[in-house]
Amino acid sequence: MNGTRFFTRSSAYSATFSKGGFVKHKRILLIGAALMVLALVGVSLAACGDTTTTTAAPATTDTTAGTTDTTAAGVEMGDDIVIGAINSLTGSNVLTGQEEKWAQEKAASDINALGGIKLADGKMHNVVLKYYDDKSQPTEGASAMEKMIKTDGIKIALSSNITPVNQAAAQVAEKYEAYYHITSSWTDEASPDGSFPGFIGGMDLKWATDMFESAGDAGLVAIGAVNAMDEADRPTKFAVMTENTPDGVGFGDGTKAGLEAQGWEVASYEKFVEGNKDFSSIILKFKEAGVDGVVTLIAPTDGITFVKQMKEQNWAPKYLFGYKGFWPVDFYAGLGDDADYIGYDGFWSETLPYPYAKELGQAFQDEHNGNTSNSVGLYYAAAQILFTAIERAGSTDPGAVRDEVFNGTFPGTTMGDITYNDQGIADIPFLAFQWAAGGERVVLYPTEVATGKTVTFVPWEER
Amino acid sequence: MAAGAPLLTLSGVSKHFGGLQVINDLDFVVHESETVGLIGPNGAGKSTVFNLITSIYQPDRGSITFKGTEITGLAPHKICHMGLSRTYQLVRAFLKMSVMENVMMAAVYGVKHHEQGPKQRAAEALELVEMSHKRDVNAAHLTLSDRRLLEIAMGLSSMPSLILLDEPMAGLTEVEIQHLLEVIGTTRDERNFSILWIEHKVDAVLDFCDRVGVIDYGVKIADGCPDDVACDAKVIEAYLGEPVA
Amino acid sequence: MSDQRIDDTDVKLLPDDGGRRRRKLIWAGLAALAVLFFATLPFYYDVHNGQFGVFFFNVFVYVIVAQGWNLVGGYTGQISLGQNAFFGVGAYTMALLWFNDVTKTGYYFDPVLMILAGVVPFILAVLVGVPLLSRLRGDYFAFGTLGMGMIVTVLFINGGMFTGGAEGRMLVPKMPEGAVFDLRTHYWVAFLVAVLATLVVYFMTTSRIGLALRAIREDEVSAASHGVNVLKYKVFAFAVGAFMAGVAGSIYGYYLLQVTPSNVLTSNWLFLPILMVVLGGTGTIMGPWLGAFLIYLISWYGDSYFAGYHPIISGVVIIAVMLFLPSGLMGLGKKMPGFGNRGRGSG
Amino acid sequence: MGSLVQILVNGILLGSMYGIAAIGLSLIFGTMRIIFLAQGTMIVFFAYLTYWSFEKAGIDPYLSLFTVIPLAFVVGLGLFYLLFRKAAALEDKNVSLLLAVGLMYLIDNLILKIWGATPRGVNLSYSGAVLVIGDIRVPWLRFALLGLALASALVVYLFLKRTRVGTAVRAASEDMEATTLQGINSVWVCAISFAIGIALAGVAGVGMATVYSFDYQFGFIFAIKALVALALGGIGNVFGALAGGLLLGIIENLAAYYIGIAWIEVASYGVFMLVLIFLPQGLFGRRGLVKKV
Repeated sequence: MNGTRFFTRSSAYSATFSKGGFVKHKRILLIGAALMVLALVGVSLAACGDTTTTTAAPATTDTTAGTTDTTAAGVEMGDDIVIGAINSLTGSNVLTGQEEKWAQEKAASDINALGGIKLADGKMHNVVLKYYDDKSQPTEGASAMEKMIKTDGIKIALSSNITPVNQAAAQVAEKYEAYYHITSSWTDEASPDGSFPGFIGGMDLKWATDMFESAGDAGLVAIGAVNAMDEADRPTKFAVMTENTPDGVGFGDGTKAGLEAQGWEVASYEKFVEGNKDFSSIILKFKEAGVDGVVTLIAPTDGITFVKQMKEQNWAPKYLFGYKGFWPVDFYAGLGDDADYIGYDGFWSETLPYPYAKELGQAFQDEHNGNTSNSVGLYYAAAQILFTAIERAGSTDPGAVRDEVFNGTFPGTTMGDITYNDQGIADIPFLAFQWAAGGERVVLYPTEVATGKTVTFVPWEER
Repeated sequence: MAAGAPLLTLSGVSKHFGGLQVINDLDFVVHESETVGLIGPNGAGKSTVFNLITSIYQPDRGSITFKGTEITGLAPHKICHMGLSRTYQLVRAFLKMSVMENVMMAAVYGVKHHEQGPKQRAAEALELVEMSHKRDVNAAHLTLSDRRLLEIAMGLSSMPSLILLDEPMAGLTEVEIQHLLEVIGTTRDERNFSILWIEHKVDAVLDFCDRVGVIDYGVKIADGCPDDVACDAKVIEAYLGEPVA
Repeated sequence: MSDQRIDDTDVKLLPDDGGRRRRKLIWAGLAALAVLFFATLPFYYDVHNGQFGVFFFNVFVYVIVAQGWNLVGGYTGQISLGQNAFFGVGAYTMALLWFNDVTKTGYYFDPVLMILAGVVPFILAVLVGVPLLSRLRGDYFAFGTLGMGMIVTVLFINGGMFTGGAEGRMLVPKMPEGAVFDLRTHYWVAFLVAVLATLVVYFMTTSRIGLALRAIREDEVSAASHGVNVLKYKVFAFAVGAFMAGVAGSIYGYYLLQVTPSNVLTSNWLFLPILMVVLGGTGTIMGPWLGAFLIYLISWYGDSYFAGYHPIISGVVIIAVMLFLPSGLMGLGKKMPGFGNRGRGSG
Repeated sequence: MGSLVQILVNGILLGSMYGIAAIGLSLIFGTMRIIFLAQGTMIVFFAYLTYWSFEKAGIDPYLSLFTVIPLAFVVGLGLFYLLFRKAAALEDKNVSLLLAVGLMYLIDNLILKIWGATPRGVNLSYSGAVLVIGDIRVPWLRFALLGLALASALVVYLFLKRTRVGTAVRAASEDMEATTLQGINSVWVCAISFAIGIALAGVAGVGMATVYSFDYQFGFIFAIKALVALALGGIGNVFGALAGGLLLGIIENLAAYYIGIAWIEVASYGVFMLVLIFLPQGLFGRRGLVKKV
């Protein structure tokens, strides 16, 4: 090897190294480093305190056990009813998990404020929610369910809000005969030819129910909102773009079929990997294919990047409608005015003519800097239904509660009147919204509850 | 001076790293039952010669034959199976394994078929280098000189016809060097293999070897019996030109 | 690094042979007791409904994957970052064969399917391992296996009708008529395979193969020059590790009864087993058991007591262990007399 | 044809992010052989700092380069001396790999606790500005990112070539053992390499904040992409790492356009594997660096 030359050269360096100049610097730098790390920790803590006072309001307490003290006058209080709640406390789905948790805790504290649930023993029982982290992953959802059933002996649970996680957890619940009250999971049944395995509806679950929409029908609200446009403004060539996840693909396939069934042309169907950073080639492809309407299922972070790059490429279709990622206020905040005229789905709106909808929306706004939510009503209603079912069953026996929900009708929830079928499925209609200029939410569809009309996505240079 | 048939032949071997010509058109032969030294100043390219022979590097040009078979570019383990083993300047015994495990490893994998079982061969090799009493010591806890002996034992256990020794005396004390020389001498007499010995320290090699080659800057500048080489003007210049560290 | 290599002042002899043998006997006795305990646990504990049943089931599955990685990463020193791919391929092999009624042999805990679930990753490992290992060493091999894992994941997600795409394959409808899910069966199968995997690793590493693997770990070049066909043994260890991961995947698939990319191809099946091996003690036979037990304990109870904060705690635990116990828990014993860490640094 | 040029431009612009990260990784990997999987997480962390200083104090992200880079450098020194100093010297590379994984978990979730799960992005007054050349559109901010990447490569290159520490780093990345034997303080060399690596994460973080939307779990995939870029370009060569990043960006964009966006991972990792197998030293790495001894 070339050892010799190397030796002579580098020994010269070693001499300069040991002369001390570097050693001195090193000590200073080291002390500096230690100080910096300390400072960083300080900064982080400060920032932490900052946000907890402003945005992280829902995470105040883990359980609502505090309300046990406030007994309703005159009625004897029984033991607390402990209900499990699988939720994404960590992982990719935290954002939605937080809203769901807020709504569930709100529902529990509301019913406790009214005295709790009356069971067959004639006593009132407070509701306590115990949370289990599914870490946004199906395997962990299964683990969480195991843990709930086995370490804590809880056999009734509120669900998480992503389909695969709930599928895995429901599978476990089935094995141990625990009742899993699911919401926010595609309800689709398996296709007759077996090509599509189905989501919750395809699993033939005996111990779980689901209140949501079928992925196949979910796309219809986007189409509904198109139909609400003026004839001349309507797009003619659609692109369906979805993330390559079970949720996304179920939605994408369904939407594509739905659009084509109604006679629209779907010029492009693309599935991208979650966390994708560059959509510019796809935008170019859409541009060249003459696409003028986009329906997508996309996470908020990816959604912001997508719209930013649309603007960079100066491409504006007539119609841009996104599921999952376009509705959070943070999406609007991340894009600013550029998010104007973007359509998005929702499960709920405080403007809906249902009992307590307005108050719930207000409560959410009060605790979230005035930001609105178009989902909490669904989660709140799911909790309401479960509480009602327990009350009707008169016990916390999972089988009895389940029997109340299958084929049950639950009037007056924040989602209106909900009826489950004999498969334990309750399909709820989705809503279509649009960000009006200035960031206000406009309900587009269904037309009977619409607060505005679908507006064409205004080209960038005309803004 | 019992030189038999050629065992290892290097002809026209060249190797460069980057812009540096490390070995230049080297011809060299080791015969059966011959002890050959290869000396040269630091960085003359001695270790590279070994790495070329054992196929750790591929030569740019030239060919290397062993027992009449071309071994240029052959996989290192196959070269070992042919009966060529080596030691390393920085000892490369397996430090986390015991002495016996080290030698066993070499005995099991070094020879394809042999009338003696690997256990027997390993034990014998350890006996030859006088290390049987340390068989269960971890190699990491051996002294440097014991590690050198261990490597030699590993080489021996594969029943080689040629052992390449890469500066076995570097870093050893006089006493240890004496012991090492004795061990090498007795084992060589016992097993009758050839030795190609790289050394930086000249005197030991001159005493011990049948024949000595000298290289400097990758070029062979002398090759002959020790006494002649020691008097060669070019050799003296090569050594004095760059002081011995 | 090199100051340990030329370390001739510090001569310490290991304890005499008798002490070693005695310790070995004690270990063997303890292991036998533990095997007896776990094997008979379902007779006096309700494994199906009790929390420890599912806990140990998961630990066993991780032990199988971890032992596989231990063989590659621990004993042979090749950091494979593709174990999740093998786990997933194993699970998918089982699921797809069952789903499409290919082997017609019964399917639910079918040994044929489980062996195939190991064989397919084994073949994949050979196919990937030969080009990668013949040209790449150490870290580059890690990159290569990482890339392979990514490609396998994407292929399964985009597999369409063949793999079921992102939705994967649901196996519940394929359950045989009248078959009841009983966790005891899963527990026993997982335990049996975990013990088998451990025995395979034990016998491989204490045999002649082990000498080659350990030699390769310490110094490939030197091993080759002592006659070891380095590529052959590296590929073999890699493939056996893949086999184990694949079988573990099939066992887990039987438990979940739903095989999707997000179930069986996630990085959990990559990093957790590595962490378990390293925490327990790399290249030790009991390390993966200790590591799997501890890591799973942290992950199982961590989020019960520190809901939402457990990843932070996991992060701190990993860092602390690597800082203060880089040779793992099994190295703790060796550390006491003062030379546990010796020799680790060089090679 | 026009679209092909646009795709290439887009690819280069995307790749410059990978490039900056890969240069950092190249230093860390080159000297210490640490597969630093937490690089992406560090980038996200500095992106959050940039975002935060913009939101709280209105500091322009490009101005905050002047605070983020030194900060990142010092954080790197701190991390090295706190965590990696011992591990870097160990032959057992699992330890440093897992240290990086632990650090990734820790920082990811600290970010989640501090800043929440909300996606963030910096909206500047000049965010939407685009350079238009014929049919080709080059957003200024992303163009600036390319500039940052080139500048980073140049600075690191000059550092390695022209300074004594840099020469030691280069020597170390060729042969740490030799470096140690020659009496160079290898710990200090490692520390400097590590700190520069993290400083480059700072640069990338600023770039990410200006161009992309990011959240706390953005890091892992990004770190893997940077590793791929590194191995594509070849270790031990600053411009190689950058070129590897650009190449990766181009491959991804070409694949997204011509094959479908679902397949970009297969395309990029496929090319990566082929390069590893047939050109183990990378496309631009020096031959012989992947030594057999």
